[in-house]
This record gives sequence, structure tokens and C-alpha cells, in this order.
Amino acid sequence: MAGSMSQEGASAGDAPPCAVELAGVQIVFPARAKGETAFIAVEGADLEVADGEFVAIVGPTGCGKSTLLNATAGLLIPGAGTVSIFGAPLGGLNRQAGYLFQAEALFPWKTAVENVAIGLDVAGVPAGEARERALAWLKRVGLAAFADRYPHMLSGGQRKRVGLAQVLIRDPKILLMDEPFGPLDAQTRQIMGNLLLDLWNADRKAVLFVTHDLEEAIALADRVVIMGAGPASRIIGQWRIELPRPRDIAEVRLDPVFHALHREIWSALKEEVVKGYLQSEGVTA
Amino acid sequence: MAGSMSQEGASAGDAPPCAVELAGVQIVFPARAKGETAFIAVEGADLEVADGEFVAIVGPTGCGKSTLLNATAGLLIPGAGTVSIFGAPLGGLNRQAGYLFQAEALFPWKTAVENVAIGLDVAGVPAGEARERALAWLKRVGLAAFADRYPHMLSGGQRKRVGLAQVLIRDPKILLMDEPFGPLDAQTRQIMGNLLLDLWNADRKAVLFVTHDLEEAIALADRVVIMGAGPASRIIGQWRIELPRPRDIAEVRLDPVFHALHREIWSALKEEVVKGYLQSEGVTA
Amino acid sequence: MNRLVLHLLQVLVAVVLIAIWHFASTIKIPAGLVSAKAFYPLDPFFFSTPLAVFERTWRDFATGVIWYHLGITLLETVLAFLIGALGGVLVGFWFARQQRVAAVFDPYVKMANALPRVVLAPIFALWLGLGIWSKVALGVTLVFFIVFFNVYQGVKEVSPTVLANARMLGMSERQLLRHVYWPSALSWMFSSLHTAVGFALVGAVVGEYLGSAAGLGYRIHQAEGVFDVTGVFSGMLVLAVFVIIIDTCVSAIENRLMVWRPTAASNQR
Amino acid sequence: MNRLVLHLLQVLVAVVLIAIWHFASTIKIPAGLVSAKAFYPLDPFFFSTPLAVFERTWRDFATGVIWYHLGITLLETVLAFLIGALGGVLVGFWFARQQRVAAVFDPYVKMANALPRVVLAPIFALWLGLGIWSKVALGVTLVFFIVFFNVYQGVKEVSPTVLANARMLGMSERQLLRHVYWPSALSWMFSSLHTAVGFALVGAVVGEYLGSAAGLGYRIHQAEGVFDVTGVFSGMLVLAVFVIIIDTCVSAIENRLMVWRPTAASNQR
Amino acid sequence: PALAQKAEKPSLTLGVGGKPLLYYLPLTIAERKGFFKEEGLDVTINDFGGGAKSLQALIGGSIDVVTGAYEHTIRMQAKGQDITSVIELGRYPGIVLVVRKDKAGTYKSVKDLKGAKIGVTAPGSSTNFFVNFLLAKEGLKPEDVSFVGVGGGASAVAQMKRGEIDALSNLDPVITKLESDGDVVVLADSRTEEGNQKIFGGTNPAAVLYMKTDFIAENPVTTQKLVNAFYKALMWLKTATPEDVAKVVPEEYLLGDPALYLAAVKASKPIYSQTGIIPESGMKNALNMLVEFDPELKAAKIDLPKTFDGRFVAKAAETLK
Ligand SMILES: Nc1ncnc2c1ncn2[C@@H]1O[C@H](COP(=O)(O)OP(=O)(O)OP(=O)(O)O)[C@@H](O)[C@H]1O
Ligand SMILES: Nc1ncnc2c1ncn2[C@@H]1O[C@H](COP(=O)(O)OP(=O)(O)OP(=O)(O)O)[C@@H](O)[C@H]1O
Ligand SMILES: [Mg+2]
Ligand SMILES: [Mg+2]
Repeated sequence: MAGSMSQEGASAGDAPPCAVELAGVQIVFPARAKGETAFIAVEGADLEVADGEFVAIVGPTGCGKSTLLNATAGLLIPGAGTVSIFGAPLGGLNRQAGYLFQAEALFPWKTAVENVAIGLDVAGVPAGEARERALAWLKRVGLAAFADRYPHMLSGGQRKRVGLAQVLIRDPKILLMDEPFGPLDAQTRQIMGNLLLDLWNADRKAVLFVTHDLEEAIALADRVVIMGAGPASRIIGQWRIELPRPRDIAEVRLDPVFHALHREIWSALKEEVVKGYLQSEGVTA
Repeated sequence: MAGSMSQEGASAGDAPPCAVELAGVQIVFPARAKGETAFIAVEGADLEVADGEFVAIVGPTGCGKSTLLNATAGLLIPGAGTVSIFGAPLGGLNRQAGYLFQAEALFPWKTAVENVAIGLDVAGVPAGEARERALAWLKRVGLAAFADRYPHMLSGGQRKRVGLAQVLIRDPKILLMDEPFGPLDAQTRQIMGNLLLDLWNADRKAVLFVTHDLEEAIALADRVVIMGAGPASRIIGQWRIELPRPRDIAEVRLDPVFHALHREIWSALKEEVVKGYLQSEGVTA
Repeated sequence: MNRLVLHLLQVLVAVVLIAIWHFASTIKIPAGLVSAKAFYPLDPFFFSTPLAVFERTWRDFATGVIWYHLGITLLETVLAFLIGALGGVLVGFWFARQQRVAAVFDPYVKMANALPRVVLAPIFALWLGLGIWSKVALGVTLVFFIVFFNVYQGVKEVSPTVLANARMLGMSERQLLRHVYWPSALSWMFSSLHTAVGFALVGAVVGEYLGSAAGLGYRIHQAEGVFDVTGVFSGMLVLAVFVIIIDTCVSAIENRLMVWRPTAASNQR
Repeated sequence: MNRLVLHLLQVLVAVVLIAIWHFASTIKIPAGLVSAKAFYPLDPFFFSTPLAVFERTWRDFATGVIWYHLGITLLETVLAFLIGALGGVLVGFWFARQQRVAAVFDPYVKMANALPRVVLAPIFALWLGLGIWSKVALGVTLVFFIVFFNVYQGVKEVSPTVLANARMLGMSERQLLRHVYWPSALSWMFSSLHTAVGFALVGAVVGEYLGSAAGLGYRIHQAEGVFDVTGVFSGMLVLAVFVIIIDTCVSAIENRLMVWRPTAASNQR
Repeated sequence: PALAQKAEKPSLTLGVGGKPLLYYLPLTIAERKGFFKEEGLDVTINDFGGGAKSLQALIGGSIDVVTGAYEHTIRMQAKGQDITSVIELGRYPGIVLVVRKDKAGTYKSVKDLKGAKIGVTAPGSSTNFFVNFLLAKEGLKPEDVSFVGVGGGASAVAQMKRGEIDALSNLDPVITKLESDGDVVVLADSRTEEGNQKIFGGTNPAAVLYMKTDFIAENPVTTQKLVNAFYKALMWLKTATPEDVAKVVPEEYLLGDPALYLAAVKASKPIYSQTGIIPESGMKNALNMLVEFDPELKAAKIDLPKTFDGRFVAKAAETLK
């Protein structure tokens, strides 16, 4: 397999503990009714994200990317294996992480600016200051004019950007992002990508970034992780992206290294998707 | 402007009426409280979709694409202008159209197969047959193994595909699709794209297809329509895609015509996004 | 439908109802038509007549005797409503957040909800005396359960994704209550409050009815004792008008707190 | 928490409550400690004692006298519950779907909800006689409003996107009701049903209490008339157990109908 | 002879507002001793939340006859409803006015009650009128005291014990309970002959059997049989001891506190009618008491003889010798 060939365990030595370390993580959704069988979404996932590392996860739809992020966030309890955050096993919610969910997760009863400010409010920042900073963030994601709108009055892409600001404003040590730029047009996507990279450059955090856009993954990440098709999907390959930093997302795509990587990862990925497709059809009742 | 230069009103003569005809459509969201001003989302939109034509709409996030589809579906009433369906002005819901929403719209209390079958149930197809056909559709979108799951037990991409099957199974004369392939990986996206093209080739329907992926738009559509940045966004350009049919989505991208078109539309689009970005920042309170 | 038409239609309904009441209680159906004896469709012995009721109500207000009683009942109702609703909200939240507590006490709450309050009246009177508090207690036992069950359910219905997001944003249990559970359960709460307003009044009136020295329930009881149906209906008329006023206040608060909800706008179909 | 522990805890609560009741009603607080006279914290004249109550209940069941009364009350309760809930659901749906009708009748519904049922009892007796139906009617007037307000709100809370999708799928109004409004409003409805079960029973018992020849309410009334608190409490005990049984049925139906809801699974935190 | 005739309506429903009350003891006796059955009647007894409710049920047509207060027949005449009583069950109202023991020093007699808080079963009820009447005799007005409705059950006892009220106008067993607990002192007692002499200067009919006048006209035989049954009960009561009564009434009546029940029966025994006939003076007494405080009745013209039809009792007295 192309994946296993170029695999490089991100073994960062033993000095600082990894920001995130998944060891043999298995995630099972229990059967809900008699006669059903439990569903194993992810099997034996090993993944280490060093502090300050930007890791992108790609994989066919339904393979367990969101599930893996949920486990890292502490929302799902692994059936087997352990999740460690900065060396300590995770026993409850991951308080060091900020999580941008794939599904809509804004508070419908708060306006855009309130939604962004809430993370600061919660942390005890005075209301006036929180609002100031939230407005500045809304401006950064291009929504200054929509500060007082409730989520249902925003477009899909606008909501996603509010969510982005909501997570980033808290400045968490670990960022979990599930298709953050999904409903954005290519151009806005680049602007947001660059925004994220700038932030990350200024103050390196560990980032786990799920995307369907392989180019985006390569352009942003230090490492791209590929998951196999589910059920019981595994991490089937990892590629270190040796492109110079700081990068500009649009320019980096012109780099020949980029193209080589893209081709390589793509062929690994393609196989998986087709496999997953056939698998899920085969299981049919 | 590149847009206006290559503009080609799809004036199909006067023989058969257009499937969809928007004439000077303006969409206003009324102010909800005193002191607020009404928000003009779309201004003077003129668009004709001939019967059997595949039209893709691209535009910066928040420009009013979904709003335009809502107006075509009859869910929003234009503040000015008219929407005509097969020559008849639209007075209520558009009963000829199937609409795949951008937001999650599955019935949470129905399993995947029930969600797909419902369109047939509603049309009076016997339950057994409806289920059979729904299962066949689930297989086509690669979800045969997930027929008995409730939506909350599916991944984002799986839910979207159930939605796709839900709309397609009804075989409507007009298809309105709002980022149908958004949360899918590139590979599945191609499979779905080809599926859609096959269907469309077999039995030509009018399609209005919103996407953020310009390549996808060009690969699929007969015509690509570009909307300007909001508020009060307009349709700022239309390109006829003269690529041979039937197409394979992966192959068509290798065509030199494809590249020329892509570059042309892209540059038009890019300007718009940046403009929109500045605009929305400028309006800030 | 504009407001004027709406109000006209509302008045129309009232007029029709009152007209039916009026004619049915003043015009006898001649003998032999339906039954062997001539009779009123609505026997004024039981239903009085609208004119008499209005006249009595008018007189009660004109002479001012009713104000004192109205004041007492109002006070009891408002207290019962506030205490019961507050209790229902608090316990509802508590139970919803402490699933174990809820599971353990669940059957007892349901049992308590099924005790006939009329039977409890002597116990309330024993503990709380004959002042307003025993009536308030009766109202509270009605309001509490209605609000409680809805708040409990409302808290459990919070969207799991929104909840997960809130927890990831670092909210403590208290902050979750304030920023997530409370706003999310609001529409449930208000739905129960609309029912509860009526029941608070019923509780107060029934309490007065069972033993008191003042209040609308006292007056109704007094009227009943001497078979003065007009007095009874007049009392009920005042009650009815009264509850509309309290309910309007609740609705006003509801509309203020629920601005964020998508409402059907004029451009929607 | 496993089921065994849960049940143990539930029993523990009962034991503690009964123990408090027992000691407070059998052990006098000596004179001079709290007040000048020795007294029972819960005077058995008003509260009886748990032993006496259990003994009485046991005897009633052993001799079988209670079955007949229990049967009558059960029948009334179930009828009141079914009719009231059905009415509440139907009218709730109707109003929610016909906003004009709702707007016009809104104040009248609220007024009706605020009428003290005790005062209406003679009118029910007039129209429906003294059999079970006048009691059922009383229960219905309680159940109806509780269910109505919740169903009404529940229908209005349907997700706008899901609704739009359903309409675009070509659903007629009836199909919308069946496939969208009904399932969506179910959790609202069940929340109200839990409250309503209790109130159906209260309605039946109060109806019997106000005038009847049989039923648990009748027995309680009889016992009250001769200061037989033990009888009153025994009646209430039977009522309470009884409502738990009905409520368990409601919960079972609820769990069947609501399988689709995301529930906290063992792998979630 | 009457037995020979068949009742027009052998199955009847009878209404009563609080069957276990001693006020209605003759009904329970007639039922338990099988006097209705002896007469070939099948009587279903419906118990109501109060006397007013049973009257309403009678007017509404859901019951046939009522054992209730005599004053109802007067009131209904004023309202144009034809109601006639056929036999007197209680000759004295049985209402007692008591004051709390610790207030007995202040409220030595009725005329001291000015400003007192007086508990009555319900506002506008006969216990209320009873106090009004007593006050009026002392030249006081109802407005000089404040009335509180406390019901006729445990809550009346509770209020007295709590000290929420200063005086209480109520019936047995409430009064006997309070007396036996030593909580109260009696001011006026209409359970005894002596007391009634003092208060009304004679009898004052209380519980009677009444029905719609039409019913009597249409069902004379049934009415006769009913009256016979009640007459038998009255005769039985005349000679019975409280212990005899306790043996006859449903066991439940004794369960609360048997000693209390016996004491209450003993105290109430004199109130039951001796002959079943309402004397004319009694009717007048009743009317006077009502007219004085009810503006509606003051205006009405009451034809007292119409309120009582003595034919049936007379016949019963003859045949049942
Ligand atoms: N609550 C649940 N119960 C059972 N199975 C579930 C549940 N949630 C997710 N799954 C299954 O677990 C698998 C992984 O889901 P997950 O959401 O992690 O996929 P994903 O990689 O994020 O996909 P996508 O790209 O479509 O978002 C899917 O097959 C899904 O059906
Ligand atoms: N209910 C509403 N009230 C007010 N403004 C609205 C409402 N719905 C949408 N808008 C505004 O209308 C504009 C167009 O929204 P629309 O959802 O059509 O955008 P879009 O082109 O679909 O964007 P995206 O690509 O992000 O989905 C946006 O600026 C949005 O904020
Ligand atoms: Mg996902
Ligand atoms: Mg959109």
C-alpha cells in the first residue's frame, strides 16, 4: 500500500508529551435494540499530534473522522485504547481543546456576536470587552455587518464562519476542526485558510483538521492522515508535508512537491473510497 | 467585465416555455424590529432555465444562492419580479420541483429507508414497493447497509446522500440542489456527480445546482451562472459550457476547454468575493 | 389578517355565544315540540341570563364591593402562579440535570400529582391557616406539576450538538443552565405557563370556595349557597376576564424572551 | 445506576417518608419543649398513622369492598384521560394549523381554562346525569387544556427546514400532520400526558366527591364526613398506586413511539 | 294496605349532601334497616358535596328526591320552583355556636361577639344564618362580626385548634369533637329542646324529605312508600340508644373514633323529629330566620303551607301503628 510505505510515526522523541495521543482507540456504537449488533466505527487508531503540529485527516465519507474527533474531545468514550492529552489520559471532557463541529452547533437564541463572545463570557471576561473582541473576530471572518443577526437569519457559510470565530476566539491549545470550510466558496476558503495559518504561525497550537479537500489538507498541514473506509476503519497512511512555512494557500499549490504529494495521497485515497463503497453495498440486508 | 462579455441569455426561442424563469426577482427579508432596516438579499435576478437544461450557480458565500432556490421552490415570495414555472407564474409551492436543502432536512423520526421512501408514500405508491425502490436508491448512493439507521446515527456525508436519494427517487421535473455534495469526499463526490449525470442524461430535467466547487460546476453543467457579492446581489455573468456529452466528471477535467473556462470564470469570481468581503466589513456598526 | 378584523371576529364570537345564551335562557320551547313540557334550552335556574349577569357584574363594580375580593384573589393567584412556576422550573431543572435524583423520585412526583387537591384542603388549612396562604398552597400544587413536567422535558430536549458545543466551550453546569438549558427550555416553559395561569386561578378560587373569608371564590360559594346563579356566573365572568389579563402579561414576556425564534415572515410561504 | 440500586433507593425514600410519618404521628413531643402542651408533630386526628392506613387498605382489599369503587374510578379516569387527551390533541393540531381560528378563539380557550371546575359540577350533573359521565366530563376539562396547550405549542415548534422539506416532497396537509407534525409534537404531547394522567384522576375523584354513589372519591368523602382520616389516607394511597400504574402504561407507549430519539448511549460523555 | 299498591316508580335516586352527617341519620337508618326494601323500593343514594348541590341535581332532574334542609323549600318557592317537603326528619337545626375556651372570658354571650371572627360551614349557609339570627336578637348586625367559611369537617376542627377563629357555628360531629377535647364553650345549642326554646321559642324544622311537587302528583304511591320508610326510621330512632345506632350504621362511620361517634349521636338524639310533621310554628320560625337576612326572600311572598304536604305522614302514622 502506498500508505504504509510512506508511513512515518510522528514519534517526537520523549521530551515534551504529545498534545494528543490516541493509542489503539476503538469506538463502538452500542446496539440500541435487541437483534441489532453493535457498530464498530473505528478500530485500533493510533495517532500522535505533537504540540504545535498541524495534522489534517482525510478519508472517505462515513469512515469515522468525526467520531475520532469526538473521542479526542472527550465526548465519546473509546471502547478500547486510550486518549491522552499532553501526556495525561483523558478522563472527562477535553478542556484544552476547542472544537468546531461538523453539524450546526451555534446557539439559536444568541446573535452572531453573542455566539462568538460566549466563549469569553464563560471564561469570565467582562461583557464589554468580550463583545469588543467578538466584533473584531466577526470582522476577521467577514461578518461584521451581521453581528446582530440570529443564526437562522444567516446563510450556511455565514453560520460556519461564526462557528469558526466562536472557537478561535477562545484560543485553545488544541484545535479540533471538522470540515470548517465545507460550505464556503473556494475564494473565502482561501481567505479563511490563510487566517487560520496566520494564527497558527503566531502561536503554534496542535490542530486536528478534518477536510474532504485533499489540496486544502496538503496546503495547510504538517502531516496528512488517511483513514480507511468503514466500518471498523483504521488509519491507513500518514504523509509528512515538507513544504516551507509560512505558506500562502494559493501559492503553495504551485509548488511541484505539492503536486507529487497530491498525486501520491490521492491514489491511496481513491482505492479506499471504492473499497468502502463496495463494502457498504455488500453488507446490505 | 468578463461576466457581461461572455453573457449569453439562454433565449430558447419561443417554442416550449422555460422550466424556470426568474424575471427581475428581488428578495427582501423584512425588518423584524423597529430601528432595523429590511435586508435586500437578491436584486433584479433574471434567469431562464430551459427544460432539460443543467444550470450551476456559483457565488461567494452569503450572496443569495439558497435564497434564489427558495424563491424558485416557492418557499419565499419575491418582493418584486416574477417566478414562472413552465410558463405559468408561481403562486404557491412549486409542485414540479424536488429540492435538496443546504441545511439538514431529513425527518429525524424516520430511518434512512423511510426517509427515502416517503416521497413515494406521499405520491400513493404502495408501501412495499416504495420500500423496495427506496432500498435500491440507498444502494445507489452507497448506503444499503445503513437503511435502518435514524439520521442522528449517520455521518454528515451519509445524511446528505440520504437526502439526495430522497429527492431523486421522486423523479421531479425540476431539480433544485443546494450544495448537494458539500460534505462528501472528492471521490464520493465524483461518484455522485456521475450518478446525477447519468440520471439526467437518461431523462433530461431542468436542474438548478448550487455549488462552491467551480470545477464541479463546469464539469456538470450546461451553463454556469455567477452571482455577485451581497447584499442586493445580482447575477453578474453566465457562461455556456460547450463540453461534449455524455461526460465523465474525472475525464472532463482534462479537456483544454475546461481549463480555459475555469480560468475565465475563476477570475470573475475572485473579484466578487474580495468585493463582498470589503463590503461586508464596510457596513459594520 | 389584520388586528382590526381579528378583534372584530373575536367580538363576533362573544356576541354569538351571548346571543345563544340569551335566547336559550329567556325563550321557552313550547310544549309538545321536543318534550311534553315547555322548557328553556338553558334553564335560567342553572344558567341565569346574560343580562342579569352583566347587570350584576356592573353593580358589583359600581358599588365597589367586588374590588376587595378581586384584590385578594388576584394576590393569591399571582402568588400561587409565581411560587408554583418558580418551584416547577427549579425542580424541573434539577431533576433533568440529576438523572439519578429524577429516577428515584419519579414515582413519588407522579403520585403527588394525582392526589385530589380538594381532599388536601383541610391539611393546608391546618398548616397554613385560613389566610391567603392555604389558597396559595392549593394553587401551587396545581401550577407546580404542570410547569415541572414541561420544564423537565424541555431540558431533556436540548439539541445534543448545541449542548456538546456548549460543553466544549468550557461551560460549567451553572453556565450551561443559563446559556443552554434555560433558553432552550423556554418555549416548553411558556407553553406550560399558559395552562398554569388558569390553574393558579382555579386553585385560588377552589381554596376560597372550601374555606375563607374573602375572595371571588368566597363570593361564588356564597352565591351558590343561596342559589344565586347570577352571582355565580358574574363571579366566573370576572374570573375569566381577569385570567386574560394575566395571560396577556405572560405572553408579553414570552414575546420578549423569544425574539430569536424564526417566525413566519411576510415573504414566506 | 443499575435497576436494582434504583429500586432500592426508591424503596428507601418510601421507608424514610413513612418512618417520619410514623414517628411524628405516634410520638408526642413532651410539654414545655416546643410549646406549653405536649403534642404530636403530625396530629393523628388529621394525619392518621401509617400502620392504621396500611391496615385499612389491606382490609379493604381483603374484604374486597374496594374493588367495585376502584373499578368505577378507573373507568372514569381512563375515559377522562382518553377523551380529554384526544380532544386536546385534535383541537391542538387544528388550532396550530389554522392560525386564524386559533387567534380568534385564543381568549375564549384561556377563559375556559380558568373556570373553577368545582362550580361547573352542577351543570355537568344537569347535562350528563349523575352516572360516570359527569365525572368524566370534569376530568376531561382538566386533561383537555393541559394536552391542548402543549400540542399546540409542539406543532408550532416543528423545525422549519424539515417542514419545508416535507412540503417540497409534495405532502398534503393530512400527510404533513401524519409524517411531520404528529411525530414532531409527540414529545410535547407525552410531556403533557404525564401531567394529565394525574389530573384525569383528580377530575374523576373530585367529581365523585361532589356528588356520586360510588368510586374512590365517594369513599373519601364518606370517610371525611365521619372524621375517618385513616379512610381518607387509605383512599389516597390507593389512588397514588393506581396512577403509577396508568403512568407506566403511558411511559411504555412513549418509549415505543420515540425510539428515534438520540438517547445517551453508554459510549457518550 | 299501602303495600298492596305497587309503586309507580320502584327505583329511585335520592340525593343528600353529606350522608354520614348526623343531620341525615334517619336516611342511613332507613337504608340500613331495610325500610326502603320493606316498602318495595329500590333507592340509590347519591352523596353530594353539599346540600345545595343535591338540590340543584333535583331541579336538574338527575335525582328524584332529596333529604335536605327545609329552608330549601322556602327558597325555591321564591325562585318559582315547585318543591314540597313531605316528612320532617329533624325538628331542630342541630347547629351549635361555640367559642374557644381561652376566649370564653371575652365572649361570654352572643352579645359580646362584636368584632369576633366566626367560623361557619360556608358563607350563606344555615350555620351562617343561625349566627345572624342570634346576633339580631341581641341587636347586632352581621357586619359587626366577620364570617369565615371553614367547612363542616376536619378543617373546622383544625381552625378552631389553631386559633384562627374565635367562635364557630357548626354541626356534629365537629362540635362534639371540640367539646370532648375540651377546646370550646357552648354559647347557643340548637340540638336540645331547651336550647331551641331559648333561641327560636319552639321548633325549627331542619332536615326534611323533599321533592318536586309534580313528582308527588305523579307518584303518590311511591311518595307514600318513601314517607313510610322514613317514618319507620324516625320511630326506630325514638327508642334506640346510641349503641343501637352504632350497630346499624355502616362500620366506616365508627372507624374514625367510635367513642366520638357515640357521644355525637347522644348529643344529637333530640334533634330528630318525633312525629314527622312540621308544626306551623316551626315553619314560621324558619321563614323568619331567612327573611331577616336575605333581601331576595324579603321581597318574595311565601305561601308557607305549600312548602309542606302533611298527608303522607298522617297516613303513615295511621297505617304503621
Ligand atoms: N450514534 C451513532 N450510532 C451508530 N453509528 C454511528 C453513530 N454516529 C456515527 N455512526 C457511524 O459511524 C461511522 C463514522 O461516522 P463519522 O460521523 O465519524 O463519519 P465521518 O468520517 O465524519 O463522515 P463524514 O465525512 O460523512 O462526516 C459512520 O458509518 C456512521 O454511520
Ligand atoms: N431569514 C433571513 N433574514 C434576514 N436575512 C437573511 C435571512 N436568510 C438569509 N439572509 C441573508 O441573505 C443573504 C443570502 O443568504 P443565502 O442563504 O441565500 O446565501 P448563500 O448564497 O446560500 O450562502 P452560502 O453559500 O453561505 O450558503 C445572506 O446575507 C443572509 O445573511
Ligand atoms: Mg463527519
Ligand atoms: Mg446557501
